[in-house]
Amino acid sequence: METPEPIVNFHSVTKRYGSGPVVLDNIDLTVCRGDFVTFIGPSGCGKSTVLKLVSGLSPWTTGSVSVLGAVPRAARDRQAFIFQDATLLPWLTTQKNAELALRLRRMPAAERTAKAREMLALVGLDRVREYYPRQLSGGMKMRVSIARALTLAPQLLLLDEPFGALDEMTRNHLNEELLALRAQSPFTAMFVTHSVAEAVFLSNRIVVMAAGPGRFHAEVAVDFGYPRRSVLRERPEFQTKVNEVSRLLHQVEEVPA
Amino acid sequence: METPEPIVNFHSVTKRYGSGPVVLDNIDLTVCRGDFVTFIGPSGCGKSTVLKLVSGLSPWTTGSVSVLGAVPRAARDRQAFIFQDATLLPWLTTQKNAELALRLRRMPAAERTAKAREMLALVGLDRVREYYPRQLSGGMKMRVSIARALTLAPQLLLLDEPFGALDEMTRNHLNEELLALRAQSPFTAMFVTHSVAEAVFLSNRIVVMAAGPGRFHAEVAVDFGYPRRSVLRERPEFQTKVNEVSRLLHQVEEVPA
Amino acid sequence: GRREAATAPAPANALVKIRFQTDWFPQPEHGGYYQALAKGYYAAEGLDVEILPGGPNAQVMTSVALGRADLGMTNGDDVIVAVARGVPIKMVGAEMQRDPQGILFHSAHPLHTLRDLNGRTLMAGAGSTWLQVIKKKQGIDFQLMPLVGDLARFMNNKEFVQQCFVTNEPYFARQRGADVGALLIASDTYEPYRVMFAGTAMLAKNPELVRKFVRASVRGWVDYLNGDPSPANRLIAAMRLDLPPEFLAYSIKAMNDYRLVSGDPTKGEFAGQLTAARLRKQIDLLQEVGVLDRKVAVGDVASFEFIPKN
Amino acid sequence: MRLWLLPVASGALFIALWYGVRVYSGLQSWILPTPLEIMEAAWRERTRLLMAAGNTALGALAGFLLAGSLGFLTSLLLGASQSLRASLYPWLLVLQMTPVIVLTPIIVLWAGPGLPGIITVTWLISYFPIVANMTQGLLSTDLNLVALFRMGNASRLQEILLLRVPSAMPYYLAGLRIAATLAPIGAIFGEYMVGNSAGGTGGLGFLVYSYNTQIKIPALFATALTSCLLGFIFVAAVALLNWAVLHKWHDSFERHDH
Amino acid sequence: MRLWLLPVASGALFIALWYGVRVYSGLQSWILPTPLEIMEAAWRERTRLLMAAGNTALGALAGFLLAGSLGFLTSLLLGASQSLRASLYPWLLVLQMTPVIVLTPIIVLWAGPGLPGIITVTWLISYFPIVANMTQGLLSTDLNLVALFRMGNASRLQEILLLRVPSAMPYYLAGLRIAATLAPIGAIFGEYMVGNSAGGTGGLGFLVYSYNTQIKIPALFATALTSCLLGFIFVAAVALLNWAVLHKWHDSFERHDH
Ligand SMILES: Nc1ncnc2c1ncn2[C@@H]1O[C@H](COP(=O)(O)OP(=O)(O)OP(=O)(O)O)[C@@H](O)[C@H]1O
Ligand SMILES: Nc1ncnc2c1ncn2[C@@H]1O[C@H](COP(=O)(O)OP(=O)(O)OP(=O)(O)O)[C@@H](O)[C@H]1O
Ligand SMILES: [Mg+2]
Ligand SMILES: [Mg+2]
Repeated sequence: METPEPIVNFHSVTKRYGSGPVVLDNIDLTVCRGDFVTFIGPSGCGKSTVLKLVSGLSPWTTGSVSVLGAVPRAARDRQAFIFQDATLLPWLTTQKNAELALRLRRMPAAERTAKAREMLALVGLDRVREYYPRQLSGGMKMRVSIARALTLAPQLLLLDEPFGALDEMTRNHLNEELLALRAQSPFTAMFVTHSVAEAVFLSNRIVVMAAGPGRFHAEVAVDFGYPRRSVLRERPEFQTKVNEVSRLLHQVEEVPA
Repeated sequence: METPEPIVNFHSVTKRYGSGPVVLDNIDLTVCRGDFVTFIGPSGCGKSTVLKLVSGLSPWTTGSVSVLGAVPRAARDRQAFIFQDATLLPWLTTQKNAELALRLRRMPAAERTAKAREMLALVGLDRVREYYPRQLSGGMKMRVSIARALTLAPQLLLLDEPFGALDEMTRNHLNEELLALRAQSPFTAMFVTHSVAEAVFLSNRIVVMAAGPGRFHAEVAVDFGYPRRSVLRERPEFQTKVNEVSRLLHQVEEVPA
Repeated sequence: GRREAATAPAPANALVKIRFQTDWFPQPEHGGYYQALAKGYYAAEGLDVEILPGGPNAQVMTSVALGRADLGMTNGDDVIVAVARGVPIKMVGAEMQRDPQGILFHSAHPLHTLRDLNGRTLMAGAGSTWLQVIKKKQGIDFQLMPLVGDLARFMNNKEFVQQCFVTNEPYFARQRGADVGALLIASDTYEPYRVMFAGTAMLAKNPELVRKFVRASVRGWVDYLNGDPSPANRLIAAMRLDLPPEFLAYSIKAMNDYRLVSGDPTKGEFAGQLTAARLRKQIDLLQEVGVLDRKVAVGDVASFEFIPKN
Repeated sequence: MRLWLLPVASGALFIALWYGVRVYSGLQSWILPTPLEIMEAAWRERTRLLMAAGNTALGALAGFLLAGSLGFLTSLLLGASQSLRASLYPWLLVLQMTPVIVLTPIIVLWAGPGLPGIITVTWLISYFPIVANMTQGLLSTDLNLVALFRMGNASRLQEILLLRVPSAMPYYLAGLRIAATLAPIGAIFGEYMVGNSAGGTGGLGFLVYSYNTQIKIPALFATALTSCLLGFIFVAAVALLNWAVLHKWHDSFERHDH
Repeated sequence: MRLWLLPVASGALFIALWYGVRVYSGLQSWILPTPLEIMEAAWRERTRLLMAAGNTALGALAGFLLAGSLGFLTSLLLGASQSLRASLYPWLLVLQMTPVIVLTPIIVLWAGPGLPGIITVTWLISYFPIVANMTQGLLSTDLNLVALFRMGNASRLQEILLLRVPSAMPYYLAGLRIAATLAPIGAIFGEYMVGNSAGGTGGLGFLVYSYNTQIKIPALFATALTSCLLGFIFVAAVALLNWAVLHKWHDSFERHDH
């Protein structure tokens, strides 16, 4: 086994938006190739902000961030980002929306149509390819967004609560598909979710974050090894891990009011 | 105990959007005063549509719908709707957004300010009252939307995945707060969620829906009685109920692809 | 409102208010009226005259017809056309025996008669009566460009010809070093007056005031052109900071040279005169080229009783 | 159905009001002709009006298309970069705010009198509303979608063509709608300023000039009416375009059902 | 910082081009004066230009405010109901598309010549872009937010004032920006059409006449320059308003950081 190659590095990073309060406080993080790192923590603790720093969509305030050996922006061609909102173009159909990322990469039309169809089928949207976003349900919109990102086969995939609007079955199914895709064409993932079970099922590392200001509270290694099948969820060591992460979460979360 | 008063009635309701396919097929439903009915089912099966019919935001195609003894629109003054999206006005601060529903009801400024503050505190947003929506995280936006609806103290509350974007702790906390509010000033609730545990914890009735076309697959009564405390979640009969609903869900969900 | 000012019986010694509407910003071509005002000729007739300066779209005839002004001045043709359209006004005296409209040309490409317009491009007011007359009556053919008010294109192009006031534009063109001439449009076949006119209501109710006004105005004109024009020029200059004194002098000289106000004494013309014969001829001509809606009699367009005797 | 009746009804009201004003205020036909008088004049002068309308339509259409396309392209430049915006916008404003009368000699000299000059004036008049609107539209793009494009490593051109342009369409179309009303009056104004004609045939601008001088007021109003009808054709064309571009996805086309 | 230099740099380029055209094309100062000649003329005529600019500013400001406020109110009516829109919009278009020259006699008659007439003309010219834009804005409101208001049992008035008006602000402000450039030239045009010189001094429109007949072309361009400067004040005021209204929440104010 090779030594893992670090592809995302945060060194003493702090972040504030404009002149607002500190949102991320003194963060250190190394994500290695092949990692599936999940960030979990209370609403507003800065999970989306971490992903925005990695993607270069938002600048950090102090410290340093490097991604795939470069400044974050320079690594975008090897990244894909599933945003917390679906961010579909309202004037494009489902099919065209799913093709968008490939279109931006100038893939020939026929090829990208096929690729987008494939991913739309994966997320179960083959029947609404000609619908406009305003004709889709909330979960369907989110699935279009997921399909769009998956067409890219990126080296680094950023996922911000991609499955939050989906029912458990679809969610589990997509979890498994995601891991299957990763086995086919390996990518590194930085993942945000509120579901501890999902985090445990998908990741090899879970970062539990605390709020006010946002910081890393603890990291949990999940060493079940890939590939993982749905039966894993039934196994007692899975539940043990879930409990461990939940306990950590309870430590950081002060219930409001 | 009085005979329960029916306040929402669907009789053989079908729904299609424009000339599209059938989205809800032959639905019959009676919701009685004090019910907490949860709709659960695969993404795109028509849960949001059911709530839209009750609120009168969308017309049904055949059959009949009556709400609080009237056509749906006429009952809006006694309803509140938490949409699947936060739908905040981008030009208003958190505080002003939370006040909006009361402002539409022409409540005097001082009173509504106090009420909105109270609800913002409940959802843990007291520190961002002066933020604009674009400065909030996804979960924070959703919580503003929840606070806004709760200021109204409605007779009938429609909730479309209100807690989907929240972490488990906040979610559980808000679940309990919701029940507490309901104990104070009783309301009937129609609730959509993808979390079976949440459904079981909150509801006295759970409707499991199937897709293609959307229809009611089964109904489960949850007779734990209110008030319910968080310890309920630890009890074995809770888990039994969760398992029962999950099993029903597995029946209806055909995994895509 | 405003109408009563002219019709109310004047108390003894009090001056009767008269509003007089001109067709343009104050300029030497209005000099006679300002002279009459400055030298007290109106006051001497018992009139308190207010000269309402015009401007673009001054709507002189409309103003008078609606009683917003008591009298006004404009081109004689226009009054005839307006009367034929039913506008209730009448000429009451001539301001100028000939309208000062002319055509400005570069001496390098001169116009000796209107016939020389054949085949050239003329910038002029589209729809002007005189255009119809020379086109239809004299068979002259030319390209027409609407008159906007700029002389830049004229200055830039030696073949350009442009409608002007002979009393006005030539001065400025020469000032800028151009060698130009101006051909008066009025000729034997077509001789429009420049006239004073009043509303028919005013004529019916208060002919005496009209008589006094015309008399004093003609007196003012004669004095302006033959005597010392400075009283009027001072009034004009106060409202027209842009006009140099030399221009005022030029304009007065041009009015004298072309005998616009006094007319040709050998033909029996004099300041203020309107003759039925010339108006008849004018009406016939307009009728012939088709700009009149209906037949009008000389008596419909003018009243000769106010013209001061020479 | 009923919606078609409303303008007719309000039109009837408007005409009644018109007659009322005429009668009550004692105005006469040389100030405010009645609709009937205008229709009579329109009928009398129909051949001249039609010919003139044809001429004007040509200038208006060419000027409008020029404004629509150049306005679009200019906005792309302005929307593309803040530097270009800072460099060009002030000079566009200068162009827009310089009274046409001052430019008339230059226009005639460079574009030529007659149709080319008329087209230039029409363009000058209807160009800026398009630029102002489209530029605002390009800048108003949803920043979440911009972030999506940034993440997709979209080129500046892709961001503009695939994202900003479609999302600016409602603004562009509102600008086109303004331009559609300005084009015919712009052409008339252009004829007024830089038109020429062999001996008196020209567009509606010529007729306006000559009817005005000749105090043919009903005919003047008939000319105005013709210009309005011409304008309606332009506006209708833009409305159709608006529908075609937006109805499938934009919120200004309210779904009956959502 | 650098952003302020750009228009200056492009201005220098523009002026160089201008000189180039003058020299290369052999034009003379009565067609295209050089910037220097214009500045000289502006300095020479400074008192008159200033006084005239003052007069014009008055007409322009009054007309602009009238257009801004009436345009706002009209759009509320049009945005409020489809029936009102169907009834009124066609007649607004007629008003907009009737050449001002045709209305001039009526304007002079009803509003009076001089300032009132000038204000009316300015209003007529700058009114419609505001109405067209604001109406489009009112109709473009996010339908999800409309649903929120429907659920809140909002009255029609609340829906308009609390929802549609704020969300139409970017459109309204784009309309105001267009109107801001139109107001000064509208006032000049108004002076040109219905001005008089009561009181002895006129506005810039009067100077245009005067300089034109007197062939003072550099002074004419200096007048145009003055009109542009006046226009810039209007545009700057609107830009300020735009900033004040939108910067906190609207996506056209790009956050450096999101
Ligand atoms: N405005 C619309 N026009 C046309 N079709 C629509 C519209 N809204 C929803 N639909 C269709 O109706 C079906 C049900 O949508 P609905 O939003 O009710 O689903 P849902 O159960 O709420 O799903 P989710 O869990 O993803 O929110 C979907 O197939 C969707 O495509
Ligand atoms: N554009 C912005 N301007 C100012 N503050 C912001 C901005 N975006 C986020 N914040 C603040 O930063 C903090 C973290 O936000 P972030 O979106 O990273 O939270 P999160 O962990 O993703 O929460 P959630 O689970 O609710 O999505 C919040 O307090 C939020 O108010
Ligand atoms: Mg987030
Ligand atoms: Mg839904």
